[in-house]
Amino acid sequence: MSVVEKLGNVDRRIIFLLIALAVIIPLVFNISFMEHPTPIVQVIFDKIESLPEGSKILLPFDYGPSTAPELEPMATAVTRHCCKKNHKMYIMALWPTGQAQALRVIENVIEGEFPDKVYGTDYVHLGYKAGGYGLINTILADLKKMYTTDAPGTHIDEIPMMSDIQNLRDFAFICNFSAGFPGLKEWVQFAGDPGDIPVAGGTTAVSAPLLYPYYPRQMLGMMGGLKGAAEYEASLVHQYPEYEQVYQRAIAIMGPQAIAHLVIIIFIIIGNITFFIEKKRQKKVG
Amino acid sequence: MRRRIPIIITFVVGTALILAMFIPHTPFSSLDENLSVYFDIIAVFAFILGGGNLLRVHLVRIQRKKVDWPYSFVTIIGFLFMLIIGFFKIGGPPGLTGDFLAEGSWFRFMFEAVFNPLQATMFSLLAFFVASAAYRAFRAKTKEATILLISAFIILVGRTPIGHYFTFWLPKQLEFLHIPTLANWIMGWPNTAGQRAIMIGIALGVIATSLRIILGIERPYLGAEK
Amino acid sequence: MYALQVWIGALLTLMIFSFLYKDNPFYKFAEHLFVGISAAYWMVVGVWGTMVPNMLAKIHPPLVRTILPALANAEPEYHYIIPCIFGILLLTRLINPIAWLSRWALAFIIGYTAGVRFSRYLQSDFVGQIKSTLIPIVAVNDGGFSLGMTFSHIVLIVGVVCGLIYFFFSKEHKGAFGAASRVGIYILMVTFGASFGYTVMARISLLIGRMSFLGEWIGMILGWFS
Amino acid sequence: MLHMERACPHLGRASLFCVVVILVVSVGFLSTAPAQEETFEISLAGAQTPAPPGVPEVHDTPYDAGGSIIVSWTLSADDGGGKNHVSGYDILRSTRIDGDYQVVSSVTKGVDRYVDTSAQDGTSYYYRIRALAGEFFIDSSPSKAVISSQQWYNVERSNLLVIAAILSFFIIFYITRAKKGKKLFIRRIAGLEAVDEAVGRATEMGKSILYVPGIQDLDDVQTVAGITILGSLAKTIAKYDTKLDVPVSRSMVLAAARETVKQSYLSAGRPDAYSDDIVHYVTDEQFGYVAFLDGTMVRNKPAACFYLGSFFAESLILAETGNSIGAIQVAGTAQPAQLPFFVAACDYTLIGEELFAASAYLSKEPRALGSLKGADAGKVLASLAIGFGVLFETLRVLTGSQAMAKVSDFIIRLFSLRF
Repeated sequence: MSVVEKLGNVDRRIIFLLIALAVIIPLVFNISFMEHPTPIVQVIFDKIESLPEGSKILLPFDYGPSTAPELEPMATAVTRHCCKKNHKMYIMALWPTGQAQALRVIENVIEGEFPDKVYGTDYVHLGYKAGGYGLINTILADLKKMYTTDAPGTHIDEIPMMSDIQNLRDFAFICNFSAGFPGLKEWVQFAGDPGDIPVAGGTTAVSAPLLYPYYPRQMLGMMGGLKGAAEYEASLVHQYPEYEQVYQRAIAIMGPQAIAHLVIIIFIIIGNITFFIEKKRQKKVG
Repeated sequence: MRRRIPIIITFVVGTALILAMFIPHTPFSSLDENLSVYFDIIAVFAFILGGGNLLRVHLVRIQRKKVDWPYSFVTIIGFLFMLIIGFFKIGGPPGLTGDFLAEGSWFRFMFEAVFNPLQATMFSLLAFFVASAAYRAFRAKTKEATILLISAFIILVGRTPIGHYFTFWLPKQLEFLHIPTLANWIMGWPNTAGQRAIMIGIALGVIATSLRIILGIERPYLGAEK
Repeated sequence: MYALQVWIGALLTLMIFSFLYKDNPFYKFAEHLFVGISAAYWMVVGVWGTMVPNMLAKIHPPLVRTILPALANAEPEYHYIIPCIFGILLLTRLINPIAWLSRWALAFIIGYTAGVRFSRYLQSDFVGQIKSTLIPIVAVNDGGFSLGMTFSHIVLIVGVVCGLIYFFFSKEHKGAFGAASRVGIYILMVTFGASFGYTVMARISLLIGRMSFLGEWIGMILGWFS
Repeated sequence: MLHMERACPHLGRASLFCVVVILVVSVGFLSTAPAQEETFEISLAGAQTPAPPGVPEVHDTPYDAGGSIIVSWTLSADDGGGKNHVSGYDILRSTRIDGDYQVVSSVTKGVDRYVDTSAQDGTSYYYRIRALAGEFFIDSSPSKAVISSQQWYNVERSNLLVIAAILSFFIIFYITRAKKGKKLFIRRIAGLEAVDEAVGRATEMGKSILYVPGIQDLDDVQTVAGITILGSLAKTIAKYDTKLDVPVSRSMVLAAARETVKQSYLSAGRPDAYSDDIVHYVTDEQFGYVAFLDGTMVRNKPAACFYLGSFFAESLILAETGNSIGAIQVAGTAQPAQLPFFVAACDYTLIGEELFAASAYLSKEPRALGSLKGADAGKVLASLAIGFGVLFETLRVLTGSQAMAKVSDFIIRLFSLRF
């Protein structure tokens, strides 16, 4: 059997093993690189940075565990930034799994890193409501129609920071973390466009290319996948050097990510070389 | 009556919502709001329907001893266990008050220990299949496929930090060939153009389908009963 | 407790990964468990998060006194009976003789979807996208002519129009029209290449997420030994 | 078309004019009623008291369901400049100009606009803005009176109404025509020709054909399109006497696909070659289904594989296995994230709408054909709009002429969400 044939008939499981190693080895050796923020991400950072202290920011968590490796770093970085700037954070979820994901960020970032933040005046967890885009449509007109209580069950009128919120138009900015449907697209269609509210957010890399047509007119900015998260972290570190010592998850993970990309590209190239050699030989035979 | 009433419901609801877009006056504005709330609530019944269906399918499987029927017990037991600890907020705040996902509750524990790793791992399997397909299937068979792969290469390299080290040495006049710059340009211009053409096409499709449904030319809810 | 959580998670993760070797009982167990747990999770979240506060508490507030005391003293709003009825109709799907009643609820859901999607897709994805494409061919930057931007603008405009031509079915793609359609498909291929790159990126990220979780687990085991 | 688009805005402007006149008259009438008093309430005179904000401008939110008033003001001189110690503003409201002002809401510094959505329709209100600086504060002069009301027609959306009407007209027009039996032309679709070619090759090689109609249920139009194409494919297959294999993942799809294939074999005159085993159910579970398909492909080595319907992550597993056994592969889906994998790994791919077009072309179903044609009309509209818009935008940049700018602005406004 020739080398070409051997290469063409490699067992799938060997390839599985190689890609696993391409991820594990850089992870073990902690390989990481410098990040340079692109404008589409920087604009979100600048928005949160430039809003006056105490601005009301809506943070919808529309993802579940399956995409958390991409979206949790973004949610962490943005929430951290909002805490730093003393913005009021309103956390909600269109995905049932989003409520649990939001809790992780609240516990780790807000309660963990900023213990002086007071629930009800600095941040509130409104939780999940059913309806998807129907829910966005409802709260665009009247938020308290659906959100009669927050997630732990307190009456909405007893929460100080809810007193001057009637509907989505009362928010200075909506920054969403979305894994698909319903997600950032629906926030643009049902909140941003009809309500004239600045919308931006982070999405999985899968849906990022599909959302580019909304940028920059209908959607302020976007963090696409882990790379977007890493860029946001880089902006944060740049602005607040005290975070240089803090573990930046997305930046750390971008190392293995880059190596795995290289391996995939090498696979495609080898695959195509064998394909062309094979084709040439068949032509000769034929 | 079985056929006519659903058609009337669809027509009234759909038309009211479209009119509400142009008529802000009551009752249209409040109709839009209330219908949205109703929709949100009915969505929960759809979850219950999903749970009920699941239970039925797996009970039938066990009853008829279909392929892999013993695993259906795993599904049913998992389902019922999760349901009970969630509905009774076991281990959570006192009584039935408070958040069902509160720290320390069994439901939260099951989410973190079981649901979370299962869902996350399910999706991560795909990375392996992507790698294997990259090696064995993605071929530049046609001109179209070649363009696709080249564009994919630029993105794959350009969207990682390595892209920078590939071409940072380029002179100023050729800076536009710097891979990260090129990757950003592809995303911002040709990708936007292509996605926009697809988006406009899909929008027209959605508009046409919605219109057919509202006017009763299309009746998906009747077909779904066969 | 946290250690237990990590252990369960790690074992389930490995069970799913075992599918990569071949389909086996461990994988089947994990898959079936996942199906059951997730259906229950959705139901619990839907009922506690939406059905109780937004329907039951509205129709008859004293009903939720032990669950959401904050809402127990509100005035009842009887129109919330409507989604309740539709929701119950939806559940008739599970009872064969009266399953046809669920069509009424489906008719509501479909009518609502058609109504809102008609207007939102028209606004954001049709009208909105056309507006974003209304840009000059010649781009001026800092008061001077910008060759790079002009090229980008041309790519965008030509790309969108040719993409639309590719999806135009009422005319044979011959001659100049055919040429435009070829350009359209090439632009679409660049777009797909971008999507391809991004999707590969996403899958890899998820794998890294799982691997670092397993790393945490192994770290925990090593920690016990040292 | 362009003529129609222009006709409506005039109507829009006329009604807008009426509303403005009524508003101006009523506001004027009400605001002259009470005596204007210029009193500032200064809590604690001294250096720390900030400069007062400007007199608030108030007006009823236009084209809404009522209950809403827009209040705007010029910032205090000590906000962003001067002593720069203003921390925020309170918005005060009263039904009398001379007193009884209550705080409606507060905003942070730098904000000069507030939409009060707690107004009662028909009540006239006065507003004052209070600048806050630590324990010091100062109020602006009261605003004019303002009344909120609801309107019957949203003039700002006239353009959307016209566009919606045009699109709806074309869709309904073509559906009616198709129903009347009028022949509607649909272009040749390359992927469909590949289908026949693949069947031919499978027959030559004496191997089977695998057909996968996606993993979604019948309520997904892509599945329906997949089954329609299966129907026409089955006819050709029945004639050639090739073996067909259709594993499905939904019981409703099973019923529909069996019916379709049976019909095809009947109309091809080969009812004897049909058996219920051709279409069979596997499992609802996504990866379970894929594992089964994978196994079947490796064992039976079909000559051709078709994947037409709605696909998710399994797309690339299928395409990869098909590739490894050297089958001709034809795919088609409208799932945007899966299309790239099909294009890269299959021989032919029906991209998005092509799948629906192919199904409409084969089924000759009036609804599907009419919608397709209606959507085509929408694409013409979009292309024309882009063409004219770009032309005048370019002329504006090149000539700098006012007239061009006006035309160009008008076209852009036509496609704005607020006309």
